[in-house]
Amino acid sequence: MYNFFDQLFVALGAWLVGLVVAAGNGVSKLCCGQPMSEAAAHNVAAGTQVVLICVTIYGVFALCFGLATWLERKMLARIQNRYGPNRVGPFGLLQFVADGVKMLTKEDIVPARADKLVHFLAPAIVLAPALLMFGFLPFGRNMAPTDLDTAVIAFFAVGAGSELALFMAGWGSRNKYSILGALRAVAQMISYEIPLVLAAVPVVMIVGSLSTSQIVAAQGTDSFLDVKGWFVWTPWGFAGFILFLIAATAESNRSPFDIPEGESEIIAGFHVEYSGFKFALFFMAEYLGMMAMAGLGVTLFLGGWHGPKLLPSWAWFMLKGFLIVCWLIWLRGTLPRLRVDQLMAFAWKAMLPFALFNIFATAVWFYLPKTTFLQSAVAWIITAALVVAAYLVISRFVSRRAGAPRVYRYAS
Amino acid sequence: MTTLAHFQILASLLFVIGLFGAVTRRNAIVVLLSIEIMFNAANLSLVAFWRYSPHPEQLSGVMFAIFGITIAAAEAAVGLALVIVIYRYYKSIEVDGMRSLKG
Amino acid sequence: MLGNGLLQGLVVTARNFIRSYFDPERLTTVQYPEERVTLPENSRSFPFLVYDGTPDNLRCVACKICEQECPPQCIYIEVERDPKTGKPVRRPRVFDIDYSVCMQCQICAEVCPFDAIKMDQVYELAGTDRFGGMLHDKAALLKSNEYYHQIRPTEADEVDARLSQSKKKVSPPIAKPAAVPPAQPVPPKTDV
Amino acid sequence: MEPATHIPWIASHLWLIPLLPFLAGGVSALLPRRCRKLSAGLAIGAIGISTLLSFCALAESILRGLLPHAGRQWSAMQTHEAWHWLTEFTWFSYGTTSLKLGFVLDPLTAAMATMVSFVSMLIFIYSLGYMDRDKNFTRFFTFLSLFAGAMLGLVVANNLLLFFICWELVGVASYLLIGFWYHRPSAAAAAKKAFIVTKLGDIGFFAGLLWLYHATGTLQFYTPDHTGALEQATALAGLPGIMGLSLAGTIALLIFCGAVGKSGQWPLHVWLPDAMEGPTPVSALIHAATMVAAGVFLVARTYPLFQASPQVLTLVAWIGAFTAIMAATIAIAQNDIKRILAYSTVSQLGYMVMGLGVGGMAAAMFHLLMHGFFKALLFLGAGSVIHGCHNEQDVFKMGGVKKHMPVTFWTYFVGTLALAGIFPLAGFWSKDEVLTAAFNWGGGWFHKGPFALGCIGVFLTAFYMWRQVCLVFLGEYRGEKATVGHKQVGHEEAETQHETVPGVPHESPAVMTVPLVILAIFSAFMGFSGLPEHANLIHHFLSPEHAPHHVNWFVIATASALAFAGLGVGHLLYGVKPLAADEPDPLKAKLGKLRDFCRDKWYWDELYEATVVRFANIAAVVVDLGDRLLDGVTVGMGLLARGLSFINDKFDEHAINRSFDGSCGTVRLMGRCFAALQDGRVQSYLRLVAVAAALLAFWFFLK
Amino acid sequence: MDTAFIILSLITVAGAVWAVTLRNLIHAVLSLVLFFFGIAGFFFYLNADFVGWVQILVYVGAVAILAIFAVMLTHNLTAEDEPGFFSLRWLTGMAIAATVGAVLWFAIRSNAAMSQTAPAGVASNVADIGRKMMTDWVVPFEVVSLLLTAAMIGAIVIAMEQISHRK
Repeated sequence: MYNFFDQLFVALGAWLVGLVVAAGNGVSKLCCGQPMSEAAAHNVAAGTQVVLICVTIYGVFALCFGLATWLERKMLARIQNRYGPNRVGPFGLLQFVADGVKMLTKEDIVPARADKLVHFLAPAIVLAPALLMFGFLPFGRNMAPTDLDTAVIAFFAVGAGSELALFMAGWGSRNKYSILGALRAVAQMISYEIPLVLAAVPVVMIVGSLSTSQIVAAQGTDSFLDVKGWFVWTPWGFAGFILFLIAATAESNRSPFDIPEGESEIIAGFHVEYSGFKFALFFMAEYLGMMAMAGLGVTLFLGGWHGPKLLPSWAWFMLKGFLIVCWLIWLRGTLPRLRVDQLMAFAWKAMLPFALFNIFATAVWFYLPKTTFLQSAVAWIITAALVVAAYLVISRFVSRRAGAPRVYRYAS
Repeated sequence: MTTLAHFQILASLLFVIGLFGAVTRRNAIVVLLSIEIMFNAANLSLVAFWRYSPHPEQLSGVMFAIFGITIAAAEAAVGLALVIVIYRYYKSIEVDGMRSLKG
Repeated sequence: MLGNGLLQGLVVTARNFIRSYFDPERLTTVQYPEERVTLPENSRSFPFLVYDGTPDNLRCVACKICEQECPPQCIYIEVERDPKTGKPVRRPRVFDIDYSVCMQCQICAEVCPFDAIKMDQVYELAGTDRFGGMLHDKAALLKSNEYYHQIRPTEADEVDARLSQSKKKVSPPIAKPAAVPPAQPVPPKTDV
Repeated sequence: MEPATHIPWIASHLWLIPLLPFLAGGVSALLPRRCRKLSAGLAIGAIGISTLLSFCALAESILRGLLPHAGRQWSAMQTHEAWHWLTEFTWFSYGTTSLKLGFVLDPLTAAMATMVSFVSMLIFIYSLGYMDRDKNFTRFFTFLSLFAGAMLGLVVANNLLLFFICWELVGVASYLLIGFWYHRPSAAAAAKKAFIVTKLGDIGFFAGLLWLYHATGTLQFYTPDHTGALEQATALAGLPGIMGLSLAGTIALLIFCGAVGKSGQWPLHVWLPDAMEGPTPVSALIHAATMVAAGVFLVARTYPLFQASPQVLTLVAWIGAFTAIMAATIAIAQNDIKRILAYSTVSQLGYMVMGLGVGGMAAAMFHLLMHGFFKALLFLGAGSVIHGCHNEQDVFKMGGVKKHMPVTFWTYFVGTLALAGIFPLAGFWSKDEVLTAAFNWGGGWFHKGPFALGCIGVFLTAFYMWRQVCLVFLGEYRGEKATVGHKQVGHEEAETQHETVPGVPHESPAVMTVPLVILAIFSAFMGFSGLPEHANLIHHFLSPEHAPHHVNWFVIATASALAFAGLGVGHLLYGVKPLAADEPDPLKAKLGKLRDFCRDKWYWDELYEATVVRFANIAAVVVDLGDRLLDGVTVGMGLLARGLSFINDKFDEHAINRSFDGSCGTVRLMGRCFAALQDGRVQSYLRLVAVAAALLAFWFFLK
Repeated sequence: MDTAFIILSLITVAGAVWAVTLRNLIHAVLSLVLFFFGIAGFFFYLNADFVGWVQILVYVGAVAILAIFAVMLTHNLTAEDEPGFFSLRWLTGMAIAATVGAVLWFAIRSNAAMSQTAPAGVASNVADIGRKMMTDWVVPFEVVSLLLTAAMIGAIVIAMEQISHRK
C-alpha cells in the first residue's frame, strides 16, 4: 500500500510512456506496415519521458508558485493581523488565478528609449534558470528528473545565469532606478553565491559526491522513522543549513535582503519598467528560484525525500520544501531591509569566514572515529564546540561594528 | 561524424576571432574580452584533444581546461581592476592612449 | 549573542500570526460590503429635507435662507404659488441640491430657522451620469423625521423638543422666523 | 631497537602532551578578557595533565630501559642499545610519496618532556601570583600555553619538519611574550631582536633540513625499518659536503646554526639578555624550560649526525666553551638582577654545548635537566624579589632582603649553591659530568682547552652568584623606597603588576613561594640521579650504548676547589663588608677597564652595530652611489652627444653640402620606420607577435 | 558533423563575432555570454560535464559580471570613436588574423591524426578529476590556489588605490 502511493507517479509515468510507444507502434504499422525499430522505440520512449518530466515540473511548480504567492500573502497578512486574500475561491485560494488573468490582460509597456531586444529577452531568460534548477533535484524515491554526477555544481551554475538576466532587465529598461536595482542585485547575488556554495561544500565532502541522488541516499536509513541520517542533525550540517538558508534568502532577493527591489528607495529595482505578463515572469522567477533553493536545502541538509514512512517520499519532499518557504515568508514578515554596506559586510566578513570554518569543522568530523555511540557523541561535541566557538568569535566581530555609523566613501 | 579536425578548426576560428578583436579594438574592456575568447578557444581545443585521445583516463585535457579557466578568471579580475584604475587616471580606456609608463 | 534580536523578532511575529486565528479582536480589517463600521452620530455627508409624518408635511417654508448662505451655491429653490390666487405658499415647489457641487459644510442646516434641512450620513452615492446624476430633486431629498431620529437620535430629540415648545408658545401654526434664535440649531456634542 | 610488538598506551598517545596546552591556549584566546580564572585554570589544568602524562612516559621508559635488568649489578643494567617507541601518521600524500609525521618516545624525550612540563607547570602556578594585577592576564596565559605546547611538541616530535614547525612556534610565542608589555619601546625592541636574531640561525637550520631531506628522502628521525634520517647518519658521513666536511658534518653544522640562535650561543647570544624585558615568569620559562633548552635539545636529538663528524663536534665544543667563559665574565659586572641570571644562562648553555661537543651527550642533557630546575628556581626567586621590592631590578638598590623574604632567600640560596656547583647539590653533579667529559676528550692543549675554560667558568659562576646573593639578600636595604612616604615618583609603571605599598620589601604570596620550595627541593636532590661511576642512572638511561665515565677525582677536586674559591672571593668583596647605599661596585677598583669591558658585554652589540648594521647601511649607500654614478655617466654621455651633435650640425650645415642631405633623409626615414615599431602601443606589439609567430610556424612546417 | 555540432558552432561563432565587433559594450558582453554558453555546450557535447558546468559558473557567473561592472564603472557604454570597417586598423587586424588562421589551418590539415572519430565511452567523472587533482596535479593545484589568492588581493589593492591615497 505504502509502495503504491510512494511509486504512484513513477508507475503513472511508465504507463504513459508505454502508451505513447504503443500508439507510435500503431501509427507506424498504419503507415509503414511494421512496428517501429528497437532504436526508434527507445528514442520515442526517452523523448516521451523528457516531455513528461518537463510538463510535470512546469505544471507542478507553476501550481506551487501560485500557492506560494497565496501562502505568502496569507501569512504576511496574519503576521500583520489582517485577513489576506479571501475573496476568490475558498480562503482566497484562487487569488493567483485572478492575478494571472489580470497580468495577462494588462498592457505591455516598453519604454521609448529602452534597448528593445534586451528588454524583451530579460524576462524569458530570468525564468529559464529558475525552471532549470528543478531538473537537478530528486523529488522522491526513483523520482529524480536527471541523475548527473555534477548535479550540485550544475545547480549553482544554472543559478548563476539569473544574475545576468536581472542585469539585462535593469539595463534594458534605461531607467536609473532599474539600473541601480540591477547592479545591486548582481553585486548581492555574486557575493552571496560564495557562502551559498561554501555552505554546500561540507555535504559534498562528507558524501564524496556532487550527485544529489547520492547525497539524498547518504542521508537515508532503513528504519521506519528515517530521520536519523539527515545532515541537519550534525553540528556542521546545522551550521551549514543556517548559512545556506541565509545565503539562499539573499540569492533569491527576498526580504531582508531585498535591496535590489527596495520599494521605498528605488521603487521596484530592475523590474520597475515591466508591466503585465513580463512582470509576472519576474515574479514567477523569484518564487520558483526560492522554491528551487528550498528544494536544494531539503536535498542537502534535510534528508531529501527521506522521512517517516507515514507519507510517500514525494510528499515529504514537498512538505519540507514548503516548510522552508514558510520560514522565508516568516523571515520576510519579521525583518526590515538591510543597508547595502551591511549586506556586503555580512557576506564577506561574517558568512564567508564562518562557512570556511564550517568546512574545517567538517574535516575534523570526517577524521574523528564514529564507530561506537560514545565515539559519535565525542565527535559531535568536539565539532559542535568548534562551530560554536567560530560563531562566537565571528559574532563578536560583527557585533562590534553593528552600532557604527555609516561611513561614506565619496560623499563626505 | 564529427572528427577532431572539426573541433580544432572551430577552435582556431574562435582563436582568430579573438585575436582579431585583441589587435583591432581600441577599448580596453573589449580587448580583455577578446583575450577571454582566445582562452576559451584554447580550452575547447584541449578538451577536444582529451576526448579524442587514446588515453582519456589521464584527464590531461580536462585538467588543463580547469586550470585554464581558473587562471583566466584570475586574469580577468586583475585585468578589469587595472582597466578601472586606468580609467580613473586617464578618464579613458582607449588602449592607444596608454603609452606612457609614468604614472 | 548575535542573532538574539532576530530570534526575538521572529517570536513576536509568530505570536501575532498564531493569535490572529484565536483572537478575532486583533483583526482590524472591516470587510466592507458585508461588514460596516457604525458611523459616529455626528458624521455627515449631504443635506436632506425633513418631513413630519407624510411627505406632504415638510418643514421647509422656502424662505431661501439656505440658498443664499450656501457657499458653493448648490441649492436651488422655487416657492410654490397658489394656483388660484398666484400668491406664494410657504412651501417649495422646487428644491434641488446638486450633490456634486455640495461641499458638506453644514451651513444650510445651521442657518435653517425651521430645522427643515439636516445633514445625512449616506455615502454610497456612486452614479454613472457625470452631469445630472448627482442633482437631487425634492422627492429624492425628502426623508422622514423617523429617519432623522434613526441616524442621529440625540440631535433629533432636541429638535423635536424645541419644535414642540415653540408650537406651544405660539398658537398660530406658523412660527415667526424671528422668534427662533437663528443659526443655533444643534448644540455641540462631544460623544456619539 | 626491539620489534614494535608492544607499544605502551602513552607512547601511542604522546601527541596529547603538546596538544593539551595548545587547546588550552586556543580556547583561552577566544575568551573575553574578564575570564581570568577560567583561562588560568585551563592553562594550568592542561599543563598539569601534560605533566602527569609526561611522568607516565618517563615511568614507561624507565621500565623499558632499566627494569628488565633489575636485581643485577648496576654495570650490567644497561641495555647497550638505543631504543625508540614510534607512532607515525601520514600528513598528506603527494603522488606516490607521502609526507609522514610522527612522535617518538625514547629516554631523551621522556626526560625532557618531564622536565619541561613540570617546570612549566610550576612557572604557570607562580604566574598566578606574579601577574595577578595585569589587565591582560588572559592573554598572558594564552601565550604561556602556546609556548609550553610548542616546546612539548618539539620534544615529542619524531620528524625534523614537525620539530621545525614547533621550533618556529616557540619563536613566535617567545616573541609575543617578550613583547608582552609591548607599550614599552624597550620590550617591543627586545621582542623584535629575539625574533630576528633567532631567525638568523633558523635560516641555517632550514637549509640543513632541506639538505637532509634531499640527502635521505625522509625527515623522520627514526623509522620502524631503520631508514630514518638519523639512522642514515653513518651513510651520510661517507658522502662529501662543503668545506672539506662530510655531508653529515655539513648538515650538522647547518642544524647547529639553529641551535646557536635558539640557545644563545656566541655569536648569536645577544638577544637573550635583552629578552629580560618580558615578565619574569617568561624569563624563567625561556631560560629554564623551553626556548634555550630547545637548541641544546636539537643537537642532542640529531646527535648521530654530529657524531658522524668530529670536526663539527670540535667546533661545537669550542663555541660552547667560549660562550661559557665569555658570558660568565659579562655576568660578574652586571647590575640588573635578571641580566646577571641571563648571562649565567648563556654561560651554562655554553657548558651544555661544550658537553655536547666533547661527546658527552648524556652529560650535557643531565646538565640541561638540572639547569632547568635551578635556573627556574633562580629566576622565579628573582621575580619574587623584584615583586617584593616594587619592581626594582638593580641589585645595588636592594640588600638585606633576607630578613623580609626568608622563604625566597633560602630557596634562592639553594639555587645559587646548585648553580655554583657546590657538593652535593644538583649543579655539582651535572657540571662535574660535563667537565669530566671535557677532560676525557683528548690530549693536547687543543682538546684540553674547553676543560680549562670550563674550570675558569666554574670559578666565575660561583663568584657572580655569591656577589648577587650578597648584594641582594645580605646587608641593609639600599632601595630608594626604604623610607615610607617617598613614593611620589615612578610608581605609575608599577601599578599594573602589584600593589604599590611603599617601603620595605615584603614576602610574596604562597602561590609564588610554594613553586620556589618545590623547585628548591628538586634542585637539591635531583643530582643524585647522576652520581658518577656505575650508579649514573641518567647516563644509563639517556645513552645506554656509551659507558659512563669513571670517577675522576682530579676533576671533582678542581671544580669544587674553584667553586669554593669563587664563593670565597665573592664573600670577601661583597659579603664581609656589606655595601652602603650609593657605594660603587668594589669590583671596579679591582679590575678597572676590564670590568667596564665586561659590564658593556664585551661590546658585542656595538660590534654588531659597527659591522653588520653598518655594512647594511654602507651597502645601501654604495648602491645608491653607484646609481648616482651611472646616472651621472648617462647624463654626461647625453651632454657629450649633444655637444657632438652640435658640432656635427654645424659641420653638416656649413662644411658638407646638400648632397648628403638625401642620404640623411633616408636614414631618418628608416629611423622613423623602426621607431614606429616601438610606439608603446600594446596592440602593435601584439600584431608583431602574431605575425612573427605565424611566420615562425610557417617556417617550421615548410622545413 | 551532426546537427548539434552545427548549431553550437553557429551560436559560438556568432557570439564571438558580435563580442569583438559590436560597438555597444553591453551588447558585446552579452554576446560574449552567448559565446561562453556555446563553449559550455561544446564541453557537454564532448562529455566533459564538469568542465562545462565550471565554465558556466566561472565565466557566466563571474567573468561576464565582472566585465559588466567594469563597463558600468568606466561610464563608457559605447565605443563611439571606433574606426570603421574599411579603416586601415580593421584591415590590418583582419590580415593578421587571416595569417594566423592560415597557419593554424595548415597545421590542422597537415596532421593525419586529426581525421579520427571520437572513441566511445570517454567521459569525465568528477571523482576521478578530484582524485587526479589531489595526486598528480597537486602542485599545479596549489600554485593555482596561490595565484588566485594573489590575484584576489592584487585586484582589491589595485582597485582600492585611490581610497588609500585619500587617507
